Order: sequence, then C-alpha cells, then structure tokens
Amino acid sequence: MANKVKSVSEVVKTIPSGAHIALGGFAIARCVITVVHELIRQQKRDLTISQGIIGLDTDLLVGAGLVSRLIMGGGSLDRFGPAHCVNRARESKSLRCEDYTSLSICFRYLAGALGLSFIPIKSLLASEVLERLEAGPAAGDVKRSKCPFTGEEYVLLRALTPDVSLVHVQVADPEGNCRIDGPRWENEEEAKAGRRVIVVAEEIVPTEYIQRSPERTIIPGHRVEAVIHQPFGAFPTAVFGRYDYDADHLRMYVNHAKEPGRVKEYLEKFVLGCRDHWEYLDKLGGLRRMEELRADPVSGY
Amino acid sequence: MANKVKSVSEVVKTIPSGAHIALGGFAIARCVITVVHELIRQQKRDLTISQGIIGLDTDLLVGAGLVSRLIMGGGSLDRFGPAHCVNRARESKSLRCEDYTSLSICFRYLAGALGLSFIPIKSLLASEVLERLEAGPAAGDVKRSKCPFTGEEYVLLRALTPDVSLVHVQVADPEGNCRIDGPRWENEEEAKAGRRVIVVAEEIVPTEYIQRSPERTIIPGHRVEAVIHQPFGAFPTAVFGRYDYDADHLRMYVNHAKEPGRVKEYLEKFVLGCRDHWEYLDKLGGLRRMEELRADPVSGY
Amino acid sequence: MSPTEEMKRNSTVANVRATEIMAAAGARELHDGEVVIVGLGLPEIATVLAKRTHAPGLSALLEVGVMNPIPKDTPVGLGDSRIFYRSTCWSSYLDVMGMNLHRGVVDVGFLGALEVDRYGSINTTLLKQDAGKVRYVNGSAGGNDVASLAKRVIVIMRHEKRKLPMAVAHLTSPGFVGGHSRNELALRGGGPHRVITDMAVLGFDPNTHSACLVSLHPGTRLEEVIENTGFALQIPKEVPATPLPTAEELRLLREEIDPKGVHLK
Amino acid sequence: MSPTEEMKRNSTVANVRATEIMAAAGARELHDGEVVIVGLGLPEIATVLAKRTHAPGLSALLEVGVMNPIPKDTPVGLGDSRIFYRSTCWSSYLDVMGMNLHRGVVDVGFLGALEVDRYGSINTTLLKQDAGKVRYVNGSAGGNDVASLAKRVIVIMRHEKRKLPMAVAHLTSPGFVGGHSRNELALRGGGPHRVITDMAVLGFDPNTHSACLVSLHPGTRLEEVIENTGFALQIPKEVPATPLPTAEELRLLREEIDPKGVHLK
Repeated sequence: MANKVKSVSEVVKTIPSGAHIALGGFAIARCVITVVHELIRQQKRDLTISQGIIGLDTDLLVGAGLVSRLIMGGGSLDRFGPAHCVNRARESKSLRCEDYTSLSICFRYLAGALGLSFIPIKSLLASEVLERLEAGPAAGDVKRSKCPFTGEEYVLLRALTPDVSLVHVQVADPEGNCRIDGPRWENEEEAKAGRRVIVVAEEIVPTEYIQRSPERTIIPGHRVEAVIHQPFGAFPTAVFGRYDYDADHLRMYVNHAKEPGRVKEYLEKFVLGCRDHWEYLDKLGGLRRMEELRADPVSGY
Repeated sequence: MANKVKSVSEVVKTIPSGAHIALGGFAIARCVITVVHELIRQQKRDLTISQGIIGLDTDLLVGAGLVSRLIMGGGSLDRFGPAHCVNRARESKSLRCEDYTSLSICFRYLAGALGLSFIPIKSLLASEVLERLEAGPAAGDVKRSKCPFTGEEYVLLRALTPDVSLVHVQVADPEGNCRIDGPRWENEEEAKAGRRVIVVAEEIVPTEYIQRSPERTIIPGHRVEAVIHQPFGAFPTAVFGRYDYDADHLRMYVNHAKEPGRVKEYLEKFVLGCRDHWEYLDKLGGLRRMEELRADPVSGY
Repeated sequence: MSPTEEMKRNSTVANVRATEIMAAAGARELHDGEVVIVGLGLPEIATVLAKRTHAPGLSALLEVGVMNPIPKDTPVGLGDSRIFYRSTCWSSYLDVMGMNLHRGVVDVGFLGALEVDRYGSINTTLLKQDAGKVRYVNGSAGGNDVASLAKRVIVIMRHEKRKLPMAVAHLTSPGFVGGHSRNELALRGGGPHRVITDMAVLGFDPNTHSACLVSLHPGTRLEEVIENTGFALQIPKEVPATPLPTAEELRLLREEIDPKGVHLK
Repeated sequence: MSPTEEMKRNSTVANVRATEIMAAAGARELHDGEVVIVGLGLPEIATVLAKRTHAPGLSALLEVGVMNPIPKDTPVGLGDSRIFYRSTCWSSYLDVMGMNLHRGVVDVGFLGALEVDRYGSINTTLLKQDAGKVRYVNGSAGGNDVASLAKRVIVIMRHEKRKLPMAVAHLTSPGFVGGHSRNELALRGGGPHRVITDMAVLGFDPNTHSACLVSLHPGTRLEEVIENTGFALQIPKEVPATPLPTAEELRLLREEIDPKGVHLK
C-alpha cells in the first residue's frame, strides 16, 4: 500500500494561501502546532479557519496575521487566559469572525462528512448568535425552517467541507490509518468533512499493528492524503497518553499575546527563528523538558 | 451505581404488544435470539419491527405470527437461504412491509439518535423503492425536497425512534456500559434512537474493566435500561470473538421455515418447548456443541 | 471589585466560604440518576460533591466526549487530560452534545456565565465598555446548545450588579427571552432553573419567567442582594436561608474534591 | 436452467471456468488506489484478485463497517466473522455508507443482481410469476445506496434472458432510468458502467445510455448472447474477445482466493 509519510514543509507547500483549513485542536490539547508553525514560516495568507473550540493553534495563526476569516464555536487557552490575538483582531475588525456553538460546528462538519449539503439543528434559536449570523456575511449559511413531518421549528445549517482538514493523532500507520486516544471531540467529523485530510502523528506504526485492533481506527487510510510524523508535534499543548501541556510556556505565551509587539517577539523567537520543529523543541528545553512532561502510562498525562 | 442486570423474562414482561422494537442483529450475526424466543413464549403480538438487515431474529418473530409491520433495509439468512417466513408473509399480504435501504434505515436511526425529527438523503431517488413508500402507508415518512442552500434534490426521511431498541453485545458492565467487538453496522444509531435501550451481553464485567479502555464504550450506561446476561444468547447466530454460527442448525431452520407447518414444528421444539435459553442450548448440543463453535482468539470465529 | 467586596467574598460565615456554600447549593439541585452536562470549575465541583453524597447514580457528561470522570488532579479546562481520568466512556461532541443533549436525555445543564439577565439569558461572548468599545471573550462553546436543550439549566456565578443586568450585552444562550415561554421560543429545553451566586440562590417565576429570590446565603443581607442585582428581583414574603454545607460536605470539598482550593479559594 | 446451459456454464474454455473469466474481467475494471464497496461472492473474489495483482492500493469497503479484510476462510455473508479478518478498520454503516459512499469518495460499487435491464437498473426485491403472483427476495440492502452514489457501478451476474429483461420487475437500484442521464435523475453517482456475465462484458452507450456489448468471452458465440438477452443489445462492428485470466490470476483464484471453489464452482 502507499506510504504517505511526508515532511511538514513539503505538505504545507501544497496548501495555498486563501485555503479553508479546519483545525482539530481543542484550546490547549492536540493542536497541530508543527503545521501552524510551518504555515507561519511559509506565510500562507488570507486563510479561513474553522474549529469547534479555538486555542493556541488559531491564536498563533491570527497573531501572525494570516487569518482573514474564522468560523468557530468558541474557545480560549483555558485557565491560562483568553485567545488574546483572536479577540484583539475581532475588536480591531481586522478579522471576520463567525460565532457558532460547539454543536452547530460539529453538525456542520457532520453534514460535510456525510455528503449532506445541509443539516437541521435545534440550538441557536432565540439567540443573538443566530441573529448575528443572519445579519452578517454568513447569512447564506443558516436558514430558519420547519420539519416537514412535525412542523417543529429548526435552523438549517450549511455543511462545512474544508479544503484541508488537519488533525493531530497519537498513532498512524504509513497509509494513514489513524487512532485517537482519549476523547475525540469533533475530530472524526472534522477530518471526514475535509476535501483533503492531513494528519500529524506522534508515532508511526506498521499496518499490522492497526490490524490487531481495527475498532480503534478513527480515520481510515484511504481518506488521508499525507501523514506528518512529528513526536511532540503538538507541544506545548497536551496529547493524551503522550505528554502534558507545558504550563510555563503557555503562561509565557499568553503574556506575550497580550500585546501586539510581544506577539511578534514570540513568533520571531519560537517560530520564524526555528528551522524546524526539532529546533523549536530544543529551544523549549529539548529532551530533558520533554521527558519531564512525558505522560505516565496510568494517568495519561 | 445502579445494577441493571435483569432476567430476559422480567424484561420481556415490560414490552407491550404493539410495541415498535428495533433489532440489532444482521442476517446470522448478533441476533438477540434469547429475547426473540421470550417474546414468542410470552406471545407479544402486533409488533412493529425495524432493522437494517433482517435475519433469523425477524424471521422467527414473523414465523410466530407476532409481527404486523416490518420496516427494513433488506436481508436474508445469507447463503443459508432467504427469510422464508418474512417473504411468505409478504406474499400472503399478512405482513405490512416497508422496504428501505441499508443507508436510509441507518439515517432514520441516526436522526432519532440525534433528536432530529428528519434527515436528508441522496439515495432512494429515481427508484421503485421510493415510489412504493410514497404510494403506501409509509407516505408520511418520506418527502422529496430541495437543499435550501444548493437547490439539490433530496429525499427527507422521518426519524425512527423505536419504543425499545435491542442490541446483542459481547461485553457490558452492570450499569449498562457496552462494548461491541468487530464491525458495529448500525447498532450505535439504532440503540441511541430508542426510547428504551435493552442489551443482551455475553459477558458482564466490572465497571473498572470498562474504565480501563473507555474509548471502547459504544453505548453509555445511562442510556441503558436493562442488561440481560446470557452467554451464547445469540446462538445459533454468530457473535464475533465469542462463537461461530451453527451452520447445521441454520440449514435445519431454513428447511423448516420453507413450509408453514414445519415452522410451527421448529417453534414448538426449540422455543415454546424450552423453559429458557439454557434448556434451548442443551437441546442444540449443550456445552459440548458450544465448545465446538467457540471462537478461537486469533480469527474471532 | 472593591477590597471590601473581596473581603466579604473570602471572609467566612461560620468558617464556611461562599464558594463552599455555592458548591453545596449546586450539589443539592442534582438528583440521583439524573444526567448532567457540566462545565469546569464550580459546576464540576458541585457535581462531584453530589455524586459523592446523595446522588451516586448521577451521570456527568463533558462536551468533549467524556463521561463520569474521577479526576485525581485539578484540570485547567475541558481539554486537560486530568479531566479524562477513570471515565466510563470517551467518545465525541457528536455523542455527548448530539446523541445525548440534542436527543433530549440531559436533565441538567450546569454552566458558568459572564452575565445573566432577569430572564435567565446568558452572555459569554462579549462585554460592552465605555464609548461603545467591545471586548470579546470566549463565545458560546457548548453554552448555547446546553441552554437551548437541557431540561433545566443551573448557572453558578459571582453576584455583582454588572454581571446581573436587566438585559445581557450579548444574548449568547437563551433563557426565557423577553419573558416568553420556552414553547413560544421554539426551544426544547426547559430553560433556566437556578442561578447560584455567592450571595443567594435565584429561581424563575413560573408565570412572569422573571428571576426571583429563592434563598439568601447565611451572612448576606437582603439589601446587599438587591443592591448588587441589576434588575428588580422578585422577593417572596419569607426568604429562607440557603443551608450551609454539612460537615461531611465540607470535608469532601476541602480534603478530597478540591484540596488545593483551585476553585474554592 | 437447462442441462446444456448448466454444462456450458461449468464447461471449460482452455480449461478456464466462466466464473474465472468473470472474476478476472471484474478485477481488470478496478484501478490501483481506488475505493470500492464490494458485495460478497464474485465481486469480493474479483476485488481480492485485483488487490493481489495490479491494484495493491485498492481500498475495499464492506457496508457493515469493514475495510480491507484479508479473509483466510470463505464467508457465507457480510455478517460472517470470516470477512472481518485482518481488517484495517471496523466501524459502521454510518462510516462506510455515510461518511464514504454518501460523502462521494467511493469510486466503484461492485454488486450482484437478480435482474438488470437495458438501462442498467437493478432488481433485487421481487420476481413476478405467472398469474401475477409475486415472489419476494432479499430487497435492496445497500444496493440502492451504492447504485445511487458510487462513481461507477459494476454488476456481476449470470447471463440469462429472464435476468436481462427490457425492464426490471422491480426497480430497486437505479441505472439510467428511462434512458435519462444521472443528472436528470438527480443522482450523484455516475451509474452503471459494466455488467459482467458468464458470456460477455456489457457496457452502456454514453449517448443512449442503453446496454452495449463490450467483449465476448472466448467460447461464447455472439448469437448465444443475443438469444440470452431480453433486450436489443447494441453490438459494435468489431466485437473483441474478453481476455482470459493469466496463469498467475488462475493460480491465485484456484489456490489462494477460493481454493474450495465456493464462488468459482
């Protein structure tokens, strides 16, 4: 079968500016940091980002000025602070942001994954979330309607089919069969909604390993275009069963993100100033730090 | 937490005649035979059965004259033969049968599981399957419509929310947390669409065992009303990883099913003539036969 | 917040913190056998307390796809591996928010809030500041979905005038919007049931759908509550006192559930 | 079926069975890297043959939620554990039929049929007998879904006049219904591409959408095909012969893929 393992730089070269990219991260967990950094190094601009719960991944891309449109359910960097770059960009109106909810983003991905161009939902009604969508540029993506059988009032949502869906997984084989350990949030629907699916894997295993517990395969290989093998690829965000988030680094990031000038500083030092993810990991403390944060097998963190 | 383990007879007592029961079996695999036999012993009549792919389970219920309405995607007893009782009942018009397809049944369950009263689909169009549904008593469950965003033509399906959803699983804990080994066909959607969910488990494990691999839990305990513990409960149909189907018995069944008179004979001997599932298993060869058909751990059959 | 307020909040009534009264009051709103979707922080603390006391059969769901976790360390958020520990199920948004919440089997939605108005509508999206300036915060996440679909909604928050305005700055998650019934709003969920603050427990009048006082925390004066509420609260003739946490509840909260006082500080 | 027909079907052309020619012809219709949804029997045999020869990167999906199985024993149906062996993924209908087929990523739907008409519509539901009597069979199962949504559909079946009628007794799965384009029928899938029988390989005219002869199996005469087809088959001036299976294909079929001759008998 095909070996789809590729380097992050060659994969990101295939992603055009202006693309709609779906991110699989959640606040400070399983963010595709290695791809985000490369998107910044290659200065892919005018991106549309969709995500259930935004986090460090989206805040970095917005902080780097690469995002023109954000479709999200919400998000922050959890207790470490808000997504300063995203919030600031919204306040300065330099970012077009379409606010949905966790479930409505999940349903939009589900519709995309199922090849349905629309799907009904019973949230959003009687809220300013819906009113703002109807009044804004997203007006064409939502429509109030009634069930043809029960007459019940629904909001119909347009399917989301990202140009590229990115997911960070713990395990993949060279063909792209992927496992996700721990909760999967909307990753399965997000990935399968994508026109192209690119995964970052902490570990590459032989297909025979996948065949030993096929019920663990969440994304089948034939749906995956490329597998990027990058241990600690989500660092400093957490990957369940592999490593914990780096609280110190996240605090430091949030302190930089507070001020536009210092975001630049952070990006210079940790992204543009690094040839690749390995150099970045070295700057963050290298092997020693990674070992400190490596998960214990019982707790998974 | 609650211990939901109950006997099949007390559980079936709570299912009224006229109920809509969803069956989780597939032709000759994971059929809830122990519940089907008890439904026949307790003579629950006028049942509506819904199922993706019918098999021995539905053919037995129809053969016993307990089913007045069947909503199905199709099915047979695979290479062992057609579902004679179902086909004969259709030919004699003693059974109201609504023919769908595998995916449309799955989507109707999905809608039910998601609390959507309707869901669109792109199959059925331009077929006699749809025409017959529109012309028959199911007319109120299907409607041609267009996507409000793309204008594409769809069939809208009414959600299926069975009164009772039955599934045969390999493993459950006393609270009802369930695992299904091997492919799950439409079992997750079928179960979660149910107003009541009743599972038959080959094995009951402590909750601590479930907590060791929570990603394997397909049906969470809080959705399950009762757990029936019955080893070889699907016999003579197969349960992946536990035991193979009994080809001899299935052939013998099909030979009986061919003729109305002999169906009665079969039911007398193997269902009505048995106090419970253990006595039935003894009639089929008891421990020795079960051991012959017990799955080997590598192949799962 | 003024130093005196700060003082009051952290001062003790019979050596009980306001946050501990809130957690205990929240726990008492949950019944055994119910299914609850919980947010992190005090809602989760209250849910764990209920499970450890009168409601062992409570099912706690987290929107990310986690059921009944038994964390041994305090998580910083729903994506924190600490909140996945010893769960009975790891699934997905689609399962928890779709096949449970949207399916209609979730009894209680337990949320935090930035602002709650007299009709129980919640704002978690933005703050309006002087000169029409807007400050954005986290957005809805699962909040709107839970508020729309759970059979009843419980909010835990600090009691401040600006956090309990006549009308929220942004209606993220609907309560009894405009005083309308949930039916009139075409919403399936039962809507707001309780708002538990550090001063009192609020409820909603079945007829007017407007917020009313249910009980006053010991050590809080009615005037304080009225002063610190941005709308006219319906006050019953007799205002009962919120029961203090029992000794066992306090022991559990302080020694087992949040020993480091991350949420109970 | 008459004894002579029976004879012919099982007789050998250069020691090759008709079923072996069918399997090899089916395999050649599948290209490396494609995604195919397969039914059991000859479709599965042909798919395994393609995977073992020119199309190692073929992805084979079974509607029950099985991907790329490598069975060591011959299954009796899609629910038979034998077909789950050494798969790369066990999921569900929703995944295979919803998130792959309905999503539009399935290149080939490989089906069996009871009847196929001149426009490639399939009947798997019922047979009409004398005196208007109806005999029901298996129904659609995934057939209608696959025929509606796969990019191209390949059918493998026996070549008999009654199985290839002008119009099917029941239109279970749509081809180019009434000669209409798939677009006119509002169907996403590309529709019927090949009908592989024990006598010939049929295709469909891009303009008339009516069945045409693509190739004749060695040892079959054109007259036989015309005799045994219930509608007017479009015949090209030059009718090529269906290539016989190679020695290696025969070895794989006989020694490894179906040694017991369950499907190739």
